[in-house]
Amino acid sequence: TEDTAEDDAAGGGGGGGSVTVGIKYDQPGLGFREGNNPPTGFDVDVAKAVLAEMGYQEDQIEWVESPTPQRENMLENGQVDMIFATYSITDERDERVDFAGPYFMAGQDILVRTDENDIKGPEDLNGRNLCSVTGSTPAQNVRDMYADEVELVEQDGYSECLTFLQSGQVDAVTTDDIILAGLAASDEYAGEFKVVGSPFTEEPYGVGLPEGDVETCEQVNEAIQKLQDDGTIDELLAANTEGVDYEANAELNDNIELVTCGE
Amino acid sequence: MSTQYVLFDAPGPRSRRIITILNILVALIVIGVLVWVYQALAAQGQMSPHLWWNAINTNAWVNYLLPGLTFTLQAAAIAVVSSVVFGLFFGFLRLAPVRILRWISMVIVEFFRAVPVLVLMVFLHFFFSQYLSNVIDPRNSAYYAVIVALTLYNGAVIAELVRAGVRSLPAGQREAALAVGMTTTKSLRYVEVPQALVAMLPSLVSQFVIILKDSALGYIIGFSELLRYSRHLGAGYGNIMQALVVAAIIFIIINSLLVQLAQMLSRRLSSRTSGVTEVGIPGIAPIAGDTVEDEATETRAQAIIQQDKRK
Amino acid sequence: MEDILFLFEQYPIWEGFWANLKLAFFSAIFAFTLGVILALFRISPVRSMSWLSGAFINLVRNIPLTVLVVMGVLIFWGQLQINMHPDFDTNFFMLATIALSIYHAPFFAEAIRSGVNTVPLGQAEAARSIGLGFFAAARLIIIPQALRGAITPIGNTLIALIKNTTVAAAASVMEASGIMRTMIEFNPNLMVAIFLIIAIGFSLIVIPVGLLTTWLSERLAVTR
Amino acid sequence: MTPEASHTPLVRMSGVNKHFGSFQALSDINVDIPKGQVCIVVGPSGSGKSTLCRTINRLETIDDDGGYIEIDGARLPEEGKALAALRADVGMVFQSFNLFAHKSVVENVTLGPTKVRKISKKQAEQEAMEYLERVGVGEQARKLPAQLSGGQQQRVAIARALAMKPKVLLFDEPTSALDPEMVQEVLDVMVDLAAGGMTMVVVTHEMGFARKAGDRLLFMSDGAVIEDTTPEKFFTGPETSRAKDFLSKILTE
Amino acid sequence: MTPEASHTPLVRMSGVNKHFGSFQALSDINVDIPKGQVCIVVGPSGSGKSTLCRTINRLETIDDDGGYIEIDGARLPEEGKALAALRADVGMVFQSFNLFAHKSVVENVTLGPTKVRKISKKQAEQEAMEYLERVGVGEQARKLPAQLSGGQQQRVAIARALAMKPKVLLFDEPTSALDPEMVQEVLDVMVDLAAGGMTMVVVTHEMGFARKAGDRLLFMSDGAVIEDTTPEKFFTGPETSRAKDFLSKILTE
Ligand SMILES: Nc1ncnc2c1ncn2[C@@H]1O[C@H](COP(=O)(O)OP(=O)(O)OP(=O)(O)O)[C@@H](O)[C@H]1O
Ligand SMILES: Nc1ncnc2c1ncn2[C@@H]1O[C@H](COP(=O)(O)OP(=O)(O)OP(=O)(O)O)[C@@H](O)[C@H]1O
Ligand SMILES: [Mg+2]
Ligand SMILES: [Mg+2]
Repeated sequence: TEDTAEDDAAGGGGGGGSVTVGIKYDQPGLGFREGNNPPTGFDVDVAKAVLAEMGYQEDQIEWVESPTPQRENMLENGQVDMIFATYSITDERDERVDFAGPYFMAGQDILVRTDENDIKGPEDLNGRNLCSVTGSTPAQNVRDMYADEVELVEQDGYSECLTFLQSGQVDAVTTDDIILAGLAASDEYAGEFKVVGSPFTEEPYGVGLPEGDVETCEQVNEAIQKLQDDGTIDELLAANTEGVDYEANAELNDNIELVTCGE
Repeated sequence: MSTQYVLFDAPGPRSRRIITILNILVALIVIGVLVWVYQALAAQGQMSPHLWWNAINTNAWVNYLLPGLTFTLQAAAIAVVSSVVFGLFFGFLRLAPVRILRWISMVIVEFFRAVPVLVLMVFLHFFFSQYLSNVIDPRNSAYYAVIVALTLYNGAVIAELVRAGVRSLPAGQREAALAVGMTTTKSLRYVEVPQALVAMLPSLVSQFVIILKDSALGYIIGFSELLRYSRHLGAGYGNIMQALVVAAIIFIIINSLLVQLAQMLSRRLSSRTSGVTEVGIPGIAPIAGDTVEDEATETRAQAIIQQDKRK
Repeated sequence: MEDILFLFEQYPIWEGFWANLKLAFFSAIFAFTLGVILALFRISPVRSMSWLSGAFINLVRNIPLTVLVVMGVLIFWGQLQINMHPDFDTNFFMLATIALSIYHAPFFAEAIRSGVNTVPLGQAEAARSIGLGFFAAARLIIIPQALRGAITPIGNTLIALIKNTTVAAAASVMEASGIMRTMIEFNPNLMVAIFLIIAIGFSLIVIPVGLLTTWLSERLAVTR
Repeated sequence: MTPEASHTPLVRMSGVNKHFGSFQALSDINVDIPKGQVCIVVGPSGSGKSTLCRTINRLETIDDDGGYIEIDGARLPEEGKALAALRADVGMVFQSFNLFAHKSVVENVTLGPTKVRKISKKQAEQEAMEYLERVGVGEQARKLPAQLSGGQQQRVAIARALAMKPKVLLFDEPTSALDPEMVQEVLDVMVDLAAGGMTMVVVTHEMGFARKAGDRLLFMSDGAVIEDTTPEKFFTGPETSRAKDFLSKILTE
Repeated sequence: MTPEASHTPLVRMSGVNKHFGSFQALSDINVDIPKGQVCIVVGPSGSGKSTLCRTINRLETIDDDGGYIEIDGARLPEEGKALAALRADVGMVFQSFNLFAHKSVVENVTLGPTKVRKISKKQAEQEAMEYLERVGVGEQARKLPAQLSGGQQQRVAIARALAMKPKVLLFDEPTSALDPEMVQEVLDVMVDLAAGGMTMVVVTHEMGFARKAGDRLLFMSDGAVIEDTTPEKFFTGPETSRAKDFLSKILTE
């Protein structure tokens, strides 16, 4: 997207050695960016750490927004070199792009208004209104597997879903627990929402890469392995979820198995 | 009561009373609706000052609105220039004495006028990032898709304006030029085209309004223009409504200024051309059909060119 | 060729165009009705009405349609909680229809007004001078001539409206341009063919409307 | 100076003023036109001739300062049905004909009688044909106005006015939009009408007509009537210097 | 009937026909106009006066059936530079003035000389000012046409034609689009030109002018010249019944 035009103007990204990284711009705590300020969040920090392991300085990284529905395209078209954007590894996506990682295991969960007591899991969503993001798996998951009578509205970003949830137009927002936690913790909505707290899927967050880029994949995997082993990833997670009532699923995260590149 | 209404007679005392009552009624209704809207919004907590303030404070301008506006204006400005070039070129081609040239340009112009701009944009976006990634940085493909789509569509509209501009000149202008001994080319060059261009100016300016508005279609293909930036603003501060309202107001202000410029030009220039400087209905391009059939009935001016060339 | 047939089997192309046509149909009706009201207000001798209509026309005309559609979803539905239908697909179709109607109403209003402006003042004066009252003059003399003068601008607006139904994509309505996008995303190798299918589809809708308008306006033209 | 009428004048304008914004188009007009009189109005461009003519059937309002206009003894109504009814009694013929462009010639003539006077369509048509014959365009009855020459159109316009059986007919430069050869055919019709006793107010520069058919001549300048005399006297010996000046420009041949 | 000229006529039309589709607008026109002659053309509307005038500088083509037009002994070229050069020698003044709307008055006059005759801008302007003074609009030189009255515009149009130093000047109803008070100022200029020996073809209904300045008068009807005489004779004793009919319509005062 064109945010890069502005990045160029701002002088971001040095000569030959620069790398373009797709992140979310609108997910506080994961990937968030305001204007030309440096982006923040867990994904961003992991990306920096991984790239540091691969020998890139921070000023060699160009950040680009990669909204959920456009991620595969951006990789296919060469708009980005890699994507750290709450990118769950799925078979369907694996057909079009390659993944390294995962560097984190999230689980899909549900966000509701604090005073909502009837929704305890995805089964309770029949006949209720659910919001999610265009082109993302979670919403389809819920409809296909738990509640075929849910009314689904898809938006470009989660922030719209939150406003809908706040105003009562939807009863629940679904996506990965860590995203929901970040959203619920933001200043604007402090105290208004709660995460139901029963993740019903496994969402392995991978690093999106162009199809066939085995070399980079292996480099990234190597870096991730190192960062997991030395506890950096846990530290980064803790730093980014500070003050939020959120516990990562320890069982899954303690022994992550990395994908084999080039399959 | 010096204004004349086609539909209405000059009012007498009873009509004047009715008018006064209606005026009061309308004022009350407008005030009522405004109060209602205000209360409905306030009930939603949407009127709290910090939400609005966050949509117009320095942070909003520096990080969101101005960058977004810059991209919007930049894309629109480039599209304006390039569509004028495209439009002039194909417009004159449509007046060319060679039939096949007129045909080719007609097909091109009609095609781009019939296809929705958004469809063009979506296609070009994919096309650029797929096939032209070594020419155009794929990260900018949405930006270029917006510019090129706007150029093709508006260029086609301008091509029609050019043709209509030359056609709308009274035949007398050409005849007078011929009568002082100019050749048809000289007449076109010194008399007709200058006047057609002058006559077109106001319409060109109002075409700028269309381009500016259509640049917001880029939002749908992910071009970060004013609308997308203000959505980001709203996302970041929980004030989507306020942010979008501010974006809409920015569009309204810029476009109103352009419309006023167009109207001023149309008044100023009307004495400088024997063409028609009317702006028409800004925002709507003339239809496809009315040009297809024109091809058959050549313009009077063209007939004279042909006449001079023949025999 | 087989690829193209495959596209027609695999993707709801016809449904997509059908959605555009439905959007166009309903929006045209609402926009025209609102346009007539705006036009009547605009040319009425009641200052406040004509001012109100003028203000509405000038505001709406200067806002991009995309902004209106996005506002419809995010503000009208999302914030103000105005639900038109419990079924979300229908609801957003209606929202898009409302946004399209509001956006095009000013253009219809201006088209009608320009039609009224084609009627020379002398026609109204002649009608009055033989003793026709307001309604008789309007019904017998002015409106019949004004409508004929308005055909072309109304046709222009209708065509713009048809093309603009693609913007309903911004309200998650599945229509031709959105389907085109999905198709290209999954069949990038057929990109040009897909574009041509959609482009020609629109031409086939739009050009006949243009020809019809021209034919009507010529047939019914009032020669003065 | 005004020829006195013994009974109520058909048209009385008394102390009439008219402003367009701050510009005064008519100033203190006092004119009585008795039944049967043919009153010619002349004057330079912009002197208010058209305005005067148009105030008589209230196509222009007049200033609300005590001045008034009466038709056949009754105040000019200000609006509504009464005004429409009055206008039906005051015929008007415009410089630019103003035939209803989308109606045929005969429909132009029958429209008023059927819709205003509520005469049956059949009778209205029969009468319309008589009027059309009388002005010499009977054969054109089924055509559209645009298919007629200017002179024919103007004669249809006169037939349209006559079909309402008006008490007075107003003409605002009825021949000045016509080609020279067509002027006479229209003037001939008007001379006939005058001879038939129709009360007429005619703004025109056709001196031949004024002399032949006019009973009275008003010379206007800057919104005021500054000579109120007969055509003969006016053309042979204008009294004011403005009238002399005006005549010297017009009479060049 | 035609007054014989001793040497080559400046304009010779011989056996000229002109069809618009199947409609014959000119039929068998044979006219020689010697140098210095002022030839008036009159006739009813649609009789072909404008067409005749416009064929002389080939704004209308003529039928390709043996008829021809010569200017100063040379056949009218059919196209290209030669035609343009000829048109430069034949001035034309239109009913609707047709001044170049985007150019000032003086630029209107200099455009031809500079772009066609390739005279220096300075000299062209000096000459233009002389012509503009001569027609009495020297003070308006810097204005745009739209800022002038009709009479002034038409005089500028005459200056524009004169600036090309034409051999013959064509006028197509030069005063019929003018308000009555402005007719005379234009006719005065034309009378001067005639007195100065300019060869002129003038379509006009202004009898005063025709009598004062005209050497010869052609009366047209249905595309043919049916009387070729002098203005005096024509107005006092027309020979054909059509001319009598025409005159009776025009001469009403
Ligand atoms: N609707 C109007 N608004 C403002 N001024 C007007 C209006 N109608 C007429 N006038 C002005 O009133 C004056 C008298 O106009 P009017 O048309 O009566 O003149 P006239 O004598 O009929 O002239 P002409 O011979 O040109 O028809 C003119 O100066 C004109 O500009
Ligand atoms: N371009 C044209 N195409 C078809 N017919 C034409 C054209 N120009 C003129 N005519 C016809 O040729 C005839 C002669 O026209 P012309 O203009 O020479 O008449 P005129 O004597 O100048 O009349 P007027 O006094 O009305 O100017 C008319 O019947 C006219 O309709
Ligand atoms: Mg007048
Ligand atoms: Mg003519």
